[in-house]
Amino acid sequence: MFNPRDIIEILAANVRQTKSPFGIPKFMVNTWYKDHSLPKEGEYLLFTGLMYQFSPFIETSTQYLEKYEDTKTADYLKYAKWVPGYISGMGLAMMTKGKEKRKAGQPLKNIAYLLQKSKVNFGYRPDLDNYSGILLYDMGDQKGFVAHAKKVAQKLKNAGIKKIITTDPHTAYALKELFPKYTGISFDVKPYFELLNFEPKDCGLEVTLHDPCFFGRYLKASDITRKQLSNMGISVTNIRNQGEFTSCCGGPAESISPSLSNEIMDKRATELEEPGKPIIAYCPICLGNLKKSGAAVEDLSTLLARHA
Amino acid sequence: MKTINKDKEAKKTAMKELRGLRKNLIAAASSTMKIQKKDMAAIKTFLKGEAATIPEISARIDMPTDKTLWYMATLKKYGQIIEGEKEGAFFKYSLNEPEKTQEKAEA
Amino acid sequence: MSEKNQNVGVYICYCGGNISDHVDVEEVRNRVEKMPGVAVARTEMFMCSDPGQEMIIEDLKSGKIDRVVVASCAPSLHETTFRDAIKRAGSNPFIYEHANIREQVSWVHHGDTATDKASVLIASATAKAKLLKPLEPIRVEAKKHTTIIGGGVAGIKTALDIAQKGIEVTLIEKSPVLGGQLNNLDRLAPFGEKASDILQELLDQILNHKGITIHTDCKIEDVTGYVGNFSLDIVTKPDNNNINKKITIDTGAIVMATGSVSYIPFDGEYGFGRHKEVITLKDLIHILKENKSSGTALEVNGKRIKNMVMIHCVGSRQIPGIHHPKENGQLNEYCSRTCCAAMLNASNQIRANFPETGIYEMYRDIRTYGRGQEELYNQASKNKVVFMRYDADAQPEITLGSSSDYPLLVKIKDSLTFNEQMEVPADLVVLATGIEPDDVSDLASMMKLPIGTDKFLLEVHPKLRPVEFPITGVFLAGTCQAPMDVGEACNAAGAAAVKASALLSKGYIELDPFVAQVDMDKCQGHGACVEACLKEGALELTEVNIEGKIHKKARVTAAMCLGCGACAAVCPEKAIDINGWALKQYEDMVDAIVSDGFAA
Amino acid sequence: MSLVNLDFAEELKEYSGDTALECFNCGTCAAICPLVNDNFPRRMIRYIQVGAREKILENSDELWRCLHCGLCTHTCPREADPGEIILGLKRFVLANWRKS
Amino acid sequence: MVSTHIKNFDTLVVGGGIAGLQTALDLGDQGYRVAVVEKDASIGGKMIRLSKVFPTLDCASCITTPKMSAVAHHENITLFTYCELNSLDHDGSGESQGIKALITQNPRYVDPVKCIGCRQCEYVCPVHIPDMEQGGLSATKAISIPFSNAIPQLPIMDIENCMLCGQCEKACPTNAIDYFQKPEEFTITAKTAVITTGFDLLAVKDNVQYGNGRIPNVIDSLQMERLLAPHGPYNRVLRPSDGMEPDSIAYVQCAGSRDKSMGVSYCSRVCCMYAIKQAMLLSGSLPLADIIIYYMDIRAFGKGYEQFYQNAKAMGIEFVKAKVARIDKGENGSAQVRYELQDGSGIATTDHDLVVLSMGMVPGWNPEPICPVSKDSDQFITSIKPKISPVLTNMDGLFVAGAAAGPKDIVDTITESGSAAMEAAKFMSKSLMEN
Repeated sequence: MFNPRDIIEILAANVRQTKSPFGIPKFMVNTWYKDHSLPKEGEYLLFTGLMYQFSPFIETSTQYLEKYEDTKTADYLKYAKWVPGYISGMGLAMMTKGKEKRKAGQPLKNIAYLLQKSKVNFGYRPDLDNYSGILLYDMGDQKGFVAHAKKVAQKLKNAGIKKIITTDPHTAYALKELFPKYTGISFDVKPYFELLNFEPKDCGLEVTLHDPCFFGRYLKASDITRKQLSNMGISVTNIRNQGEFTSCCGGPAESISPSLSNEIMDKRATELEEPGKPIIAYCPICLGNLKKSGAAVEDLSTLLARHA
Repeated sequence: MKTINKDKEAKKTAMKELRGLRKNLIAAASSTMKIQKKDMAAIKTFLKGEAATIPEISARIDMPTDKTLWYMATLKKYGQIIEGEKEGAFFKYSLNEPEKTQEKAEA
Repeated sequence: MSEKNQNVGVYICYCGGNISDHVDVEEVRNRVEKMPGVAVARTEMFMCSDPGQEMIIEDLKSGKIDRVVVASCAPSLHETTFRDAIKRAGSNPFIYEHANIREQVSWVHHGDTATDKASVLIASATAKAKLLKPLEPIRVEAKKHTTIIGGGVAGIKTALDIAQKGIEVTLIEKSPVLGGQLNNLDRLAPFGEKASDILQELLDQILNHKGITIHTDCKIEDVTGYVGNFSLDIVTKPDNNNINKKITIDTGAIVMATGSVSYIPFDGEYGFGRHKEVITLKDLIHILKENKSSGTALEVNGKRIKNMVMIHCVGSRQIPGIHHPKENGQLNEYCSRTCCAAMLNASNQIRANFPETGIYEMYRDIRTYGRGQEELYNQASKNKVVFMRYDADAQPEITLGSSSDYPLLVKIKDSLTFNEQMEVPADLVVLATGIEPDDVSDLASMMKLPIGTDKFLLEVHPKLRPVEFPITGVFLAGTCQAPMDVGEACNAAGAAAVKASALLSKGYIELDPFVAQVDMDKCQGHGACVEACLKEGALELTEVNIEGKIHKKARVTAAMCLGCGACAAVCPEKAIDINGWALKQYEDMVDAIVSDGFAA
Repeated sequence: MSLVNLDFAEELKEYSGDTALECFNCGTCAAICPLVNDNFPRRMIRYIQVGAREKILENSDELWRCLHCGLCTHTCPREADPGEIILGLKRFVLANWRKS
Repeated sequence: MVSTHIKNFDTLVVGGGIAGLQTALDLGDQGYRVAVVEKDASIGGKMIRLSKVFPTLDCASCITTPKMSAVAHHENITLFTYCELNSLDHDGSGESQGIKALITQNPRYVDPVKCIGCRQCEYVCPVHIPDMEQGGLSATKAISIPFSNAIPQLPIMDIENCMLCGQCEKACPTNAIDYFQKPEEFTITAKTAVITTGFDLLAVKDNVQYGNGRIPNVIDSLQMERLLAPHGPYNRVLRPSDGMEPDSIAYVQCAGSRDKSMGVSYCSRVCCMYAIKQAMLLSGSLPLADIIIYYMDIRAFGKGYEQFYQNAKAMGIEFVKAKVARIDKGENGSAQVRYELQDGSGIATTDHDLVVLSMGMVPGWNPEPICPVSKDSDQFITSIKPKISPVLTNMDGLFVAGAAAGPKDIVDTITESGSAAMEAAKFMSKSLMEN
């Protein structure tokens, strides 16, 4: 386990300096929309919170950290925060393969496609799409989170945004629950799958759904995904830990203790693999983490886009 | 005599009607009954040779242990099977021979 | 008594394994079948169930049998059940004999011994049954009047219930006031009603009820008589002229509602009596009731309390070897049932009104079992009461504190904090003292009422006859039986009242006819029986005019006769005998027991 | 021997919800936690209840093993919200670090 | 089908469990005419389905059957079993504020007058169905008498599972089978009514933490009562997955009680004691087995209960203070319980051959929309005077007793039933005086 104090201070410094926990400048990360012509305006604003975009970088950094966990080198981490975020982040960005980066953007492209197909009136503005700050909140850096969240929220408010579509559970939770509480600014926040609207269909498939903690438990949205899937004739296996009782994938532990994260991940992956059906996740962290375990897992948006 | 026949006829028709009404239930019950009959026969046939425990019977006739126990409890209740000695943590069961009539059942 | 062979039916119960696990019931049946006089012998899983009873009824109706022996559990449980069944068959209920092969056999013997003993007991019962004769119950007039002893909430409620059914009631209270322990309470757990309001509502009703006579400040001198016709002598306290008034109350039934007292800690128990800061829950409730505190902290004797420690289970749930018995050797092993809710209730009141007073509750188990009580516990947590848990063998210790702010320091091995030793500075310690029954041993011995090992009055059976004593016509209600809260005591009062009302509603009572009977031909008027008689007034010598000559003959007052047989034992002429328990029956029973044939 | 101290719960109010004393120490949170195979988080909650401030600071690293999966809060019989309590402790500890 | 069939009584008792039986007896003994309406095919309620009862360890049948029998034969009491209560309200017609109840007699498909209870129909019936009287652990037939000491001794035909093969009709010696029986409605009017509708257990299948009923050998406490009872499904204690005699048995207390997240926030009051009782009975029948009770607080508050608890401890039954957080499927048919070791030494997972869940108690009957009597937030019937008379409801002339007014053990239920009978009797003598 790394010293949490060191990790938090690095994250906090990164967010302060680069608005990104990993110190990676946004322009290097948020590229998925470039091949598409997405409207800028709409009833809803599509807000990714950059979570899907970050996932390959998280993976790289974790691989890096894993090597040093519980070694003497781990202690040097505390000096890392003095290295400007841009420099360390760029380094991280460069260590990450371009193919991985492109793959990470795919779910977002799918989501945009699904929303368009459902005739949802939405726009996308890369300038307004920022990291939500959720990791700072989870780590207990309340002040850092609030300072960052206020900036993000204010920018949205200034742009006249009222309704927001989110793509991942962490950003959804931040915007829906935390922003009103800590920034005083509220939006009408909906996860993308709530707005999908397709003709009923019979795909005759069965999948195992891994509900992310924040969608399954905090936001109680797991019924919505099941309804969407059942509408397409995709049945969901009944596993022990699902919905409000879903089990953590271990993902968020990566930065503090990769070994703990791996342990939890393997346990969860075994559970998910038991019914022997394709595994579907709908959170970039879960997706990345479960993939790392070697499980055959894909994103909900990918599955839906294939069959919609 | 004639009225009796007439009553019989009426009853027959009424029963036919009732069977029509409950067609689905009757079909389901019949198939359940057939499976039960077969399963219980399998248990009893196996026990003709020897007394055995639930896991032994299950393994031999390829039936889940909980289901075997359920049948065994039932057969015992209706006097067709008796419980014998314990072997390890399990009891042995054998046929109640000569199979007594069900008067004895569940005293 | 006719010696002709009767046709006895013997019915042997499996008692669902209670008997058959140890007694080979079918083997017993085989043996019984061969016994002389036995017409049929049958077995059943539960003889007391309807199919079992039907079996007996059918055999009686068909004329196969005319005497019945049931071999099952203790007769105290089901004798009446089977008598009623025989009545339903149109036969006399007293042609019935019971063999106890559960409590006296299967619960204490195993294997062949059990089977043998069961056979012998049934043989003996059969021998006795052959000599049973039809009897008629003794009918006595019953006075439509009930006397309630104890004027606490249970007594008042019983009195009201019975009186409202149109039966006259006398209520006797030893203290000058009614209300009992309710007078010592304030807000009642868990809903917060004021004890004084509850009492007032009851008093308004009872004082205005014409059918209820109340005697306070009085003592019971004597209780005589029998069901339907009891007599109580009471003496009031000396009045202004220093005269004790004596009153005799004739009554049909008696309800014991003598209540309870609060446990008083022994000197030094948790520092009680040594430190003035250690008080009991009763004291605390008194303080809350007076409510002399102003401001944001509870004040006791003018001192603001900052940290109070409340210790549960003081004088309750005591364990031999761990707790000190009282001087009389008594150890209160029972749970006092009401203290947990009462403590939490007090804590909530204090935390709500005096936020500056911190509270630590040290408990063994929190027993908020009743409706609304768990919420009380939850609320205490919301009110920031800190709970600490101790084991019975590691009780909290009260020591002197080092600061003047906190005169005491309470040490506890807290199992909620991973068994760490913790210290809580305190300026008040409250002991949750439990409930003890009020001492009514004199009354109990006067009336021959049973007392349990816990010193509470003992009912016949907690489920079959929960508000009755073995002495017909005497009932019990409220905390003289066991710890109860107000609602539970009122329920018990209702249950006792319903039994008393049912008993007295007919105006007469039927008693079992197992009483002494005199053979007038044989009686020579020796009077030995009268000398031996244990129950005053049950036997007397009277002069009888037979063909112009005056003879002395013994006469039995059936309603008073205990059926003990002391008279039968001393009569030189064998002129007196007990119905249903005649000497010849004993002889035959003994013969049956000693004859070798019936065991294997 | 540790001395209890009610003031700590007050101090914590600044950082978190005020539910620690609602916990009745059943241990469900500790046993249900998929992340930490230890008496966590009840140990921390109990330390708040008895005001063992130093013990929390001594063992503070443990707090960051919690990922806020929320299962403890979801299964808490008393609705004491252990997840939120731990988050509050993180804030408290971080503030302490930053002060030092 | 509207029926004008009206039956008149002094008191209507709704529910024929121990509370209803005691209430009926206490009223009948005072000369009141009582109707007992019971939804099940037999009276006796939960109590007749139990093994032995605490703290005296009397067998439940020994206490219940004589009361059942006494009620059945009482000259003032009439039983209506297998009946649905459709409505219960004040009788608006006329001056009196009496009680009027609309009731449906469900068809047994057996003529109650002709049937002699010989069970020939049951023996010949070829269809086996799970016997819910035995917790589903063994089978009964599609036509059967519910259990051996049922009152009345009348079989019920389960038409959902009947093949209409006609075998029962052929076997019946008295021509009592009637395939065409229809529900019959009737009305009961009375001066008073007593609600004694008892309780149900929360369903294991609704409890996610304890495996939704899908983990083998995790059973509820009423199923354990059947395993211990003389007429039990196996006539001994075996684990349901494979008939093994269990060597290690665990009790999980507060399974759905004192826990809003799992069921109900109140205490179910009887579970501590029945778990201790069952543990004692188990250690009698399986002397070598390890028996562990996982508990939060042991609530042995009644007369003789604490001593009972201490005896159990002395007998070697293990008490572990912990709330079991979850149960998982273990190896070889075992069930694995997971709990915190409260001494601070971490988390334990322990395998047991059989796990008994002391499931929470919920009301057996919901008055809505049948009867306008109020319920509390706990869903049990409101007692308007919990101190002076806990049996009073907000409906004039309507009283409540037993577990219908909150979880309650048998001792307290019997006492409360006497109290309800007293209040009903008083109510009737009061109205008698007023008229």
